Amino acid sequence: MPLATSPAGYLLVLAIVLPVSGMVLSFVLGGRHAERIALATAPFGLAIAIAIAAEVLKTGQPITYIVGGWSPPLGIALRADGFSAVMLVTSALVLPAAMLYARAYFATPATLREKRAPFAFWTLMQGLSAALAVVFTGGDLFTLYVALELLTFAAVPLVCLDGRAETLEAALRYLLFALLGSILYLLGVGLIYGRFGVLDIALLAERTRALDGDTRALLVAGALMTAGLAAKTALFPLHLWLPPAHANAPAPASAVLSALVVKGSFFLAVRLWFDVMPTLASTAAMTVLGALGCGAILFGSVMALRQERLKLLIAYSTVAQIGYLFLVFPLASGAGAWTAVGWTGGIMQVLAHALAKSGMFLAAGLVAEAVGHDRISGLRGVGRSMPVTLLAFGLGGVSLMGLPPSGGFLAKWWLLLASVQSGQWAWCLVVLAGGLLAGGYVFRVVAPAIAGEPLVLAKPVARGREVVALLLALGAIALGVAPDGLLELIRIGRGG
Amino acid sequence: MTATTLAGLTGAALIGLGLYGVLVNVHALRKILAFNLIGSGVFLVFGLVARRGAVAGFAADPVPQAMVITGIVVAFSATALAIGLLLRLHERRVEDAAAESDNRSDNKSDKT
Amino acid sequence: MTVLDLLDTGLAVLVLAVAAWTIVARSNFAAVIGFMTYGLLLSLVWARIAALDVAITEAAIGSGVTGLLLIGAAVRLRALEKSDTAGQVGGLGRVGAAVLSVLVVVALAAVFLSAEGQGPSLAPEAARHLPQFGLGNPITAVLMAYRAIDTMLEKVVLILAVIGVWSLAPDGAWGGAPANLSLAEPDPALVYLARVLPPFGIVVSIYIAWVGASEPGGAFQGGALLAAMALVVLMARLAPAPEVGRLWLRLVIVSGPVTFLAVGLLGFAIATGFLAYPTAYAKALILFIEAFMVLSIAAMLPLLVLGPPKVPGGRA
Amino acid sequence: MSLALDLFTVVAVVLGAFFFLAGTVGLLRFPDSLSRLHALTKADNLGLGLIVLGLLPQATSLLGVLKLVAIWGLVQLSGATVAQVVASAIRRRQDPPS
Repeated sequence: MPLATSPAGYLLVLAIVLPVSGMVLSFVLGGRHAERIALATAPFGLAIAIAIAAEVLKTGQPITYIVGGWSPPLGIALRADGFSAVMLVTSALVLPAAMLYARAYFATPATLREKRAPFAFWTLMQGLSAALAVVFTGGDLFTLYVALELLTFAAVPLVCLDGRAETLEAALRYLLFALLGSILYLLGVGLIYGRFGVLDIALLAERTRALDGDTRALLVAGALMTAGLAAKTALFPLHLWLPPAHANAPAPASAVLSALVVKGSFFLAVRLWFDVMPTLASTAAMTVLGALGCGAILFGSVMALRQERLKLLIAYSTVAQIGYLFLVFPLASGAGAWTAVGWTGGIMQVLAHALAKSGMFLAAGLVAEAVGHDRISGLRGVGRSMPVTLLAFGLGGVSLMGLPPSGGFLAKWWLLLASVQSGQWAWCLVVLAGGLLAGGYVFRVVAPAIAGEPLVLAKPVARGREVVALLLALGAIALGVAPDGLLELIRIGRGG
Repeated sequence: MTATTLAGLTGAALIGLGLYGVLVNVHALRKILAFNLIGSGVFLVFGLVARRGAVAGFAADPVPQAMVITGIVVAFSATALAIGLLLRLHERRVEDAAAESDNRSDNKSDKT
Repeated sequence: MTVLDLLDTGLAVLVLAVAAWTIVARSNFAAVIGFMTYGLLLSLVWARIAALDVAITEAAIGSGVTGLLLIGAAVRLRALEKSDTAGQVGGLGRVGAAVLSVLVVVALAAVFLSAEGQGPSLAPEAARHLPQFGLGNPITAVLMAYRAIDTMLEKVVLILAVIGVWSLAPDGAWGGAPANLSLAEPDPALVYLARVLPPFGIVVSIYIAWVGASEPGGAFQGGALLAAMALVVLMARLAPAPEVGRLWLRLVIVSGPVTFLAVGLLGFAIATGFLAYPTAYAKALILFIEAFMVLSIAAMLPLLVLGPPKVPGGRA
Repeated sequence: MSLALDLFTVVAVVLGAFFFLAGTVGLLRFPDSLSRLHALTKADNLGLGLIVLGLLPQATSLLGVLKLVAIWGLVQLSGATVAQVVASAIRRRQDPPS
C-alpha cells in the first residue's frame, strides 16, 4: 500500500471533518438547530462517501491521506479500501434514514427553546457519524482506539434517552462491556508498539510478514484485542449486554446500534487479522472465532424464538446475525482459492444485515407506537392495519433467512460455497440451521400479523416513516441483484 | 531487573488485579474503580515501552508517552459517564420506589 | 541491589497493595480513598521511569479530579442506598476470575521479560523535526503535530462525554445548573482557601501550559490545574455552577476543538494540507491552539465532575 | 564551599525525612483523631520546611528558588486548610448539632 497522499485523499479528511463540525455546531446552537444541521449535512456526507467509493473503484486501489504531511510511522495516515468505502456508504445511508424517521420522535416542541432528549439525540447521532467515519478510514491502531471510544461515548447515552431505570441499567451494562473491550484493545496496541515501534496498519502488514522469530508479543496482543473487540461486537458468549440495550433504546437508536455500531468493532477485528497480522491467523485461531460465531447463530436464534417482545426478538436476531460475520475468519483467511468467495460473502452479510436490521427495528418501533406495546402475542392482525410497516419487517426477514433474491441470500450462499470448497463442512450445517431458525422467528411474527381482523390502532403513524423503514428493507433485497461493480469494490485492497 | 521492567511488571499485575476486580465485584462503583486500575496498568505498559525506547540521548520515546496522556483524559471521561449513569440509575430507583409506595397507599395497584 | 532498587521495589509493592485494597475493601468510601492514594503513588512510579509529563497528568487527572468525582459518587450513593458496603460474586466465580486474571498477568510478564533491554523507538525521528517548530518538548510535538488528529478527536470524545452526562438530567431541569458539589455547607477554612488559592493556581496553570513547549507540561496539565481551581471555588460555593443552556459556556467548551479544526483546515490553504503547519508560524499556531484547549479542558473537567443539570434554569 | 553546601543539604533533607517518619508514626500510634492530625500536620510541615531549605542551595536559578519556596507555601496553605476541615468534621461528629 502506498505511503503518500492520493489525489482524492482530501475526501477522507472531509468524511471526518463534516460530521465533527456538524456535531460541534449543533452543540453550540442547540435546540431546533441541532436537528436542522444534522439533516442538512447528511446529503453532503452521502455525497462524500459515494465519491470515495467511486474513486476507489475507478483507481482500483485504496485512497490514502497523510495527515499533516507527517508520514507514518511518526505521523498518521487515513486510508480507505473497498471495505471502508462500502461501510462509509452504508452508514451514510442508514444514519440519515434513522434521522428522518426520528424527526417525529425527537422534535423540539415549539414552546421550548431546547429540550433534553432531542438535543442529545441530534448531537450524538452526528457524533456517531464522525466516530464511524474515523473507524472506517483510520490507518493507525491508536487513532482507531480513539475512534472506538468516540463510538462508545456516542452510542451509550442514546440507549437511555427516555431516562427509565430499565434503560439506564441497560446503558450502564453496555458501557461497562464497551470499556472492558476498549481497554483490552488498547493493551494490545501497547504491546504491538513495543514490538515494532509502528502503529500504521500498512507498515505493520509489512513488518509482521517479514517477522520470523519471537511472535509472543504479537500473539498476546492479538488475543487481547480480539477479546476486546468481540466484547464490543457482542460476539457470543460476550453478548449479554446487547439484547437489553438494543431492545430498550428508542427505535431509531436501536436501528443504528444494530446496523452500524456493532459493525464498527467487527470492522476492526477484520482489519486486525486480515491486514495487521495475516501471517499469524492460524487455522486454530480462526476456527475458534468461527466456532464462537456458530454458537452465536444457534444461541441467538433459539433465544429469538422464545422472546415475547418484538424488539427483544429482533435484538436476539442481531446476536445470531453477528455470528455469521465471524465465519469470515475461517472462510476468508489463508491462501485457499475459496477465500475470495468467503470474503465477499462475509462483507455482503455486513451490508445486508445493516439494511435489513435497521428496517426491521424501525418497523418494530412504528408498531410499538401505533399499538402501544410490542408484545408479540398482542400483534394479531397488525399487518392488516399497517401493511407497509409489516412489509418492511417481512422483507427484512427474507434477507435474514437468506431467501433469494436478497443480500442475505447472496451472503449465505457465498459462505456456504466457501465452506464447501474449503472442505469445512461443519459451517454449512450451522448456516443452514440458522436460516431455518430465522424463518421460524420471522414467521412467528408475520403469520399471525397477516391473519385475522385488522388490529385497531391506538395511534396511527405517518406514512413517510413507514416508507423509510420499507426503503431500508428494500435495500437489503436489492443487494441480491448487486451489480458486479459492488463485488469488485468489496475486494479492492483486501488483505490476507 | 531495572526500574523499567519493574514498572512494566507492576502494570501487568495491576491489569490482573483490575480484571479480577471487574469480574468479582458486584457493585457498579467498584467495577468502575477496578476499570481504572486496569487502565492505569495499561498506561504503565505504555510507560515501559516508552522507557525501552530510550536511545542515544533521549530519556524515553515520546510517542507512547503522548498516547498515555490522551488515554488518561479518555479514561477520565469514561469514568465520569459511568458515574453519571450509576447515580441517575439509583436516583431513578429511589423515585420509582417512592412512586410505587404512593400508588399502593392510594390503592391503585397499577403495576407496569 | 542498590538503595534505589530497594525503593523502587518498595514503591511497586505499595502500589499493588493499595490497588488490592481498593478491590477487597468492604466500604465503597474506603475503596475510593484508597484509589486516590493509589493515584498519587502511581505518579511517583511515572516519575521514576522518566515520564514527568505523564506523572503530572496522572496526579492531576488520574488521582485528583477522578478522585473528587468518585468521592462525590460514593457520598451520594451512601445517601441513596443507606449502606456503603459491596459484596462479591460467589466462590466458583471468584476462582474463575482469579484463574483468568493470573493467565493474563503471566502472558504479559512473559512478553516483558522475553524482550528486556532496548526496544524500538521513534524518539530520534520525533526529535529530528523539533527545531523546525521551535519546540523543546517532543511530547508536545507528538500531541500537537505528528499525531494532532488524535488529540483533536480526543477533545471530541470529551464533548460527547459532556453531552452524555447532561443527557441524564431529569426533563424539567434541562437548561439549568448542576447540583452543588458538596452536600453540606462549606467549611470556613475551605472558603478561605478558595479565595486565596485561585490567583496562584491560575498563574501556575498558565505557566505549566506555556512551559510545555519546551519542558514537561502542556495544555492538558495546565487545563487540569485550572479545572482544579474551578472545582475548589465550586466546592466553597463562591460561585454557582453554570447553567448548561448558556451560550458562553458552550462556546468555551468547544473553543479548543474548534480552533484545532479551523487551524487544521487552514493548513489546506497555508501549508501542505490538513493539520499541517507552515514552518514559520508552527510554534505560534500550536501555542494558539493550546491556549483554547486549556480553556476547553478547564471547562469540561469540572462539568463532568458536577454531573447533569438538576436545578431548573432561567431559560429552559 | 560547595562541599559545605552539599553537606548542609544532606543533613537538612535527612532531618526533614526524619520528621516525616515521626509524623507517620504519630499518625499510626496516637490514640484519637485530633492528636493524630496534630502529629501529622506539625511534623510534616517541619519536615517539608527542612527539605525545601536543604534543597535551596542546590537550585541553579532564581526561578528554581522561587519554585521551591512556592511549593513550600502552597503545601502550608493546603495543609492548614485540610487540617482545619478535618478537625471541624471531627468536632461535628463528636457533638452533633442540636
